[in-house]
Amino acid sequence: MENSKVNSTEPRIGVFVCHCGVNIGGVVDVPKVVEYAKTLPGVVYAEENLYTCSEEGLSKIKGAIREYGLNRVVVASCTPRTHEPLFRSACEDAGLNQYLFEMANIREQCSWVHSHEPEKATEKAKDIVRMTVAKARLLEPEEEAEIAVADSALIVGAGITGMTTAVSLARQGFRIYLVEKEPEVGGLVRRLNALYPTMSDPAEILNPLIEQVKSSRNIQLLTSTGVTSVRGYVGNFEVTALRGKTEELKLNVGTIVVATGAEAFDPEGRYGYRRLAGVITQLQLERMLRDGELGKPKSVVMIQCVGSREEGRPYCSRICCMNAIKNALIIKEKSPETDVCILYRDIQAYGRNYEDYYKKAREAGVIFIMYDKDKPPEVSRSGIRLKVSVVNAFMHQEVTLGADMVVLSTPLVQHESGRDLARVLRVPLGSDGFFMEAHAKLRPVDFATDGIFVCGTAQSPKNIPESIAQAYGAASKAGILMASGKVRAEAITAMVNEEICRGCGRCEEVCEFNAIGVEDTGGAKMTAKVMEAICKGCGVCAVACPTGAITMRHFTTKQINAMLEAALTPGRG
Amino acid sequence: METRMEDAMAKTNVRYCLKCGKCTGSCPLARVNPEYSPRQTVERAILGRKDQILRGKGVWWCLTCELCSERCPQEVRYPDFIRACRIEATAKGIEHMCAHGGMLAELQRAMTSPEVKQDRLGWIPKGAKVSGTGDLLYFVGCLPYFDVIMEKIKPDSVAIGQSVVKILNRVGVTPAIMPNERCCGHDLLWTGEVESFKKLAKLNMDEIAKTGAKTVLMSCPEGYRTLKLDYADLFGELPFEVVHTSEFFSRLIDEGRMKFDKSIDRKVVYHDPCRLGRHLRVFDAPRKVLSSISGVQLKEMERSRAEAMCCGVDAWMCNSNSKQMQIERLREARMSGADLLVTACPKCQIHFRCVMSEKLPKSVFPVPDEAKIDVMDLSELAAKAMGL
Amino acid sequence: MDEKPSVLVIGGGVAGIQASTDLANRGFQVYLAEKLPSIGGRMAQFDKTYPTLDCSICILAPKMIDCFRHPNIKVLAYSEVKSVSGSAGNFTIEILRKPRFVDAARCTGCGQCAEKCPKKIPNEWELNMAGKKAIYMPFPQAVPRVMTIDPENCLYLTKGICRVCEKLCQAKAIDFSQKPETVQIKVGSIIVATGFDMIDPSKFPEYGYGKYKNVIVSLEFERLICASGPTGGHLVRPSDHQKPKTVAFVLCVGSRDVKAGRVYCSNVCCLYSAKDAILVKEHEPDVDAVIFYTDLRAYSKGSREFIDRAIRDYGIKYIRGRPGEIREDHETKSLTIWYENTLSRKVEKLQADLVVLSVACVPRGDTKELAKVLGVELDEYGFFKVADPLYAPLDTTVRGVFACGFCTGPKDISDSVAQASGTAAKAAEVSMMYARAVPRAVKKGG
Amino acid sequence: MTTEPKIVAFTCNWCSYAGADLAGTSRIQYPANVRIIRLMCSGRVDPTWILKAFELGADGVLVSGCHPQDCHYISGNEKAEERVNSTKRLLRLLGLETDRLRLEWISASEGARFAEVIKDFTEKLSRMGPTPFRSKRGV
Repeated sequence: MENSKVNSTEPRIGVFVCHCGVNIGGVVDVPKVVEYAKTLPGVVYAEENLYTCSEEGLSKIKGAIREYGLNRVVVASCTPRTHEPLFRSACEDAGLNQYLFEMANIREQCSWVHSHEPEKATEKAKDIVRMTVAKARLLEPEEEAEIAVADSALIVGAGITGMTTAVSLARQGFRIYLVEKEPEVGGLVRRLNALYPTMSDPAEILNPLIEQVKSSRNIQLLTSTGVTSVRGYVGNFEVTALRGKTEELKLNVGTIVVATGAEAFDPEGRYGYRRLAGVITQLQLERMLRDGELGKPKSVVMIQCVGSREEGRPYCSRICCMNAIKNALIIKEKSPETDVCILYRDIQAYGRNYEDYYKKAREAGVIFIMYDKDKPPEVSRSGIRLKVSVVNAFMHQEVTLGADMVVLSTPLVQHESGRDLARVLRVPLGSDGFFMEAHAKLRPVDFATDGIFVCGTAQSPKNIPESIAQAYGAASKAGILMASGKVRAEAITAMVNEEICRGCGRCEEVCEFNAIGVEDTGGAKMTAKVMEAICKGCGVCAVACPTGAITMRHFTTKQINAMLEAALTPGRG
Repeated sequence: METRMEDAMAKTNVRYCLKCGKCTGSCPLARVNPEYSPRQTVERAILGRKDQILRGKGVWWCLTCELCSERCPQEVRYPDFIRACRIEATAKGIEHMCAHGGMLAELQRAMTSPEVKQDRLGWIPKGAKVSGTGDLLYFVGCLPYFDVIMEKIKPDSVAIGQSVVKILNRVGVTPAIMPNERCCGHDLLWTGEVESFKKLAKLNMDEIAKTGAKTVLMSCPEGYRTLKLDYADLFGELPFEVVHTSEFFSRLIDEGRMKFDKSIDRKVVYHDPCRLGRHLRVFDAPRKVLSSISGVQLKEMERSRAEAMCCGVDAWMCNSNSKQMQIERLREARMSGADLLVTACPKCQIHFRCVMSEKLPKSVFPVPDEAKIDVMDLSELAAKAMGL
Repeated sequence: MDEKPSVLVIGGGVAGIQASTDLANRGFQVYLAEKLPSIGGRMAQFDKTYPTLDCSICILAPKMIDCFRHPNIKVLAYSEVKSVSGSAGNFTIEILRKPRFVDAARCTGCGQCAEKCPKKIPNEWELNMAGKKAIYMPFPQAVPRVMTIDPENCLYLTKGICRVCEKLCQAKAIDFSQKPETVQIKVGSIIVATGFDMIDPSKFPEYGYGKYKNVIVSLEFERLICASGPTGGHLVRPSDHQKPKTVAFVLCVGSRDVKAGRVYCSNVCCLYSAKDAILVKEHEPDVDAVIFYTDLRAYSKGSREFIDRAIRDYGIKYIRGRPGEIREDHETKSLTIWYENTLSRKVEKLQADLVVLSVACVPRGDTKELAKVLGVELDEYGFFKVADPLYAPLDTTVRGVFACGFCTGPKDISDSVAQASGTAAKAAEVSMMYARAVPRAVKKGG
Repeated sequence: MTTEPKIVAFTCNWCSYAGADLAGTSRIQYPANVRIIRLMCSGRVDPTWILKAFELGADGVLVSGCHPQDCHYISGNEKAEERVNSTKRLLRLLGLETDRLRLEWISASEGARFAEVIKDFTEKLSRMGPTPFRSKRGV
């Protein structure tokens, strides 16, 4: 392009020093700084402005670039964190690559913090300008590479969450491969009897969704299918999937959404499960209720936190309390004279709807007894019935309850296929075994790896509305990439000098984003290759490199060294 | 009115309990009696430990002061629940602590007989204008009896009645007073004897009807609550209005009919009786009366109005805990900087005077001097300020 | 008239910012209306976020700036939605832009004017624990970085005298002639993200808020412990600015409370108070932190582990019991908390120098008016009612109007952010459905 | 008295540089002897630069990044910590006080803290006096 020619020639630097009203000018001797700037090597033009960021100031920059053939611009004013983009676009307007611009922060980090020491502030301002000019001399034009993003997505898991994401993305006009390892869609919800807090039949929500999935032209549903390998990066993933035992499928997609859900923990050996008849899990109870096999038990005891909030599984599974309350209410409704007692640790009736629900249960006469982790309930057989003894934490009294049925509330846990997928995608699992999002607060459905997203119980236990909200969240994130059809990669990325690189792989070890890796470049030579599309430019790899083969664009070792020299040895300017 | 624990559980929101303990953390009794916990009583009820509750002491300890229900986040009406338990316990013939060796209860039971002909008007001041009938009936309550039973501490309860009558006459009202007025039944009701209560209520209603009163004036908050809420609960809407002296006086002040020409130069603090305050939400009227008396500097206790602490006794069921609470309350009154404690309940007054009159070896139970303070009824102070 | 499909987002908190950025990134024209002079919402007021103890403003500020600078987002700060007509795919909206009396194009946010402004007023963003001037920047990281004049307090606007700011502003940004203006926009869908407020705890005389200086609410604590807050992050109690020996946190003040009309659990208090208690320990390891709770609701990802850490690593003391009352010692201004420890079944009292109340979270004060303007229903608590609590958590009762974050009920930041992105997808669906209404829109946007 | 010590500060773009900015917006004063070099992440700080800074006559070097877990790049700050520690060992071998190299976590909301650190560091360095390199250069 036309300006790259300009850039390649000898540095011709223009320096613009801002008064910022009295904010800088009131402390720093701006004219002095301007005069000093003119003496610096490479500087061909320098001027002062009342407000460089004003329309007038900006047009002066553009004018000077043309008039004096500037190929580097330095503005000495406020912090780049707020104003750099403004000045950069001014440079671009004048045909100068935006990375040939650099800022000297002489307000926040000079005049405002040394307002009582004008001389020192002026000296410091000169130093800062000198450092900035030193870096500017070595600036290179950079381009933000554009990567095409295929407008197709792979969604792994066809439960409520996966299907919701699929339908939303299909509605937005994208091609969806919806992959489900089971022969049937619907996931865990398919096995439930009713859903809280509305007590709806799962079919009410599943059937319409399945209908939409099957009828959508944009969705290709692949059941009994597992993902075996994924190569490439955001926009261009090459996915290999295995359908049934034999049929291998190759799919090219722009984005991937993980919606693999979770499974219920198996309480083998706890509270006599599989040993004492009548000890079952909530899932088994759901089936009994659905098939009308409850009968008229005299008393049902439910035990919460069976397998959660303990060594190895310290997390709370979020949904079990409400689920138990739901089933308790259903039992009370089907057979009012049945005593239902829930042994719990803390009732998680959080948020807008669930306290009300908990209240309903107390109203219906469901008994809640809190137990202490160190004094868990004991279940034993007494005659034809079961006996549960528990210490009521609020009364310090042992309560013994006869029970015809003991129902164990077990947590959701990651399943094997989820762990396999994590390996295939090279995305992390948290200490709780669930998929780990990029940021707990602000990026709940993203992975650190671009183009791959997560939602629903694959990320952590969640109820249906929460899973659905995340499903749409993931749909939005994937939709953004596919809608624009491209992503702008960071311009500030790692560069490998292949002559120096010995392919030791230290860089690969330290990169959090799988953005650099050692590849065989033939002739027994291994070389680190940067996947610029996903490199975030932190520079951790550059420092890790034992041979100094890696440096960072726009923050090159040469540039930093120049700044150091300028900072510490005025003489050598 | 619920008479069985189960019925009460539904009606008083007991099932909604969150076991948060705010009730017990608020209860003035629980602070001095570690065995007592409303929360645990409720939990027992939920767990169906009926016998434990009905035979336990806790059910009788409760002051029914409503501080717990005032604060309960789930609106559990604990005192009403307790009352139902007491009624059922009594019906089951379960023995319980009784007030003052049962003397008052005996008197009250005696009054349930239609034949009783009381001679209880001796206290009416000479020259006072009273009548057998009239628009306004002054329901005196058991004041004359108190003076006899408690004579050791010289409660001079009738002074309250005398003040009320004088004030009424001064503002040109000739009150009706019933020669055969009976105990309102409050104490029997709250100690579980619901049948006797009903008898007394019926007899009083008939007597009141005879007077043709449109307004019934009460100087005793317990009687006030009993007529206004419990009689209404029994007989439906009452054919007359029930007002407390404090409310009546503040009305007179509004109408400009009640004038205080004597200045009372004292620092006064007002103690809200539970039944007048929390039970019936009368907080402003008594304060208004006090602040319209010239010279009076009105102070407030840390815990006042709906936050007020109970005087420590309900339905005369007094015990060692009551005493600690009374001292705590009196200390608080003194802390407010006041030198005169005014209440609007003859019983509160008696309980405070009682504890201050006691002499005990300091080692056993010191009654600190800072807990000593003059106590007076609102009506008496009002009368004084009117030069009566 | 822009050809891109367009969306109105109401509320510039983290949820509104997320929804706006998502939609803008996929080519929508977004109008972000914020009532206050700066975007950022509640999250900007927090010191740290749980369970990662991220510095709240540090992770939010870049998002605020990106949002403001996005070529597809028009941030209408200091503005209110006045009227809405039309239906899904084709809404017409009138937005009132309040005058700042400062020319946003010229103001550099240098703050000179505020330094010289003679009129000091309480700073409600700092919950009145600090002051500000009648011309002010809401907070240091405010976006946009434009000063605003408070018309109720400006000496010139109230008394016709002063104009000091005008004289000394070299950027000539002060403009007393500014009038309220109404702008009209057309959008395909609307996203509501108005966030939350807190109930006034003086409804609970037993806790003495408003009467006792050293009883504060948790949002006040966030500012108190924040490095850029009124005390520079020094943990001191309001009465005497001395370091407390014991700080007590009282949960469920007005939450799970029928009397307060709030049956629901406010959802975030258990965790943020654990976080606050940890901050106490990190600032002053020798200060005791005690938390009074009813049920410990640590259900969100990483929360339970966070609480366990608070207890194990920081020695935070948890007491199960809702205090009955709090009383002040008039000399020392310290507080006595009366409570039943429901696990030891003992009635005890705790001496604390600072008490922090976790009060119930409620909808923003002006939600009713907004709901009327939008024609959507509210629930019995005044939150925006969702079309179905089970399978339509992001839809309001009006097609094309979506809601996310706290305004449909208590939610933590991650749930709010996930929902915000969710509503973005919903809005995208709408624009596809009404593609015909805005012909080139989809190609442009998509 | 010795001349004011020279400090070079390497700050990450997201937390510490923003913290230094906040010191400015809050007008908190601190000594004018620090020269800040902005990097994207503290994980970019190369031990070579630290040594170079001393060799060129710096009396102290500050490396400052986001608090643990706050790193914009997930774990760059942890890497920085490892490297600063190993560089300190080098300084000891060189006979330099290891306190001349300082690592601080400073968030974007800790303007006051940034100023505090600079003040404190300056005092400590003045007490230590100039480095042999500095006298060698006769600066």
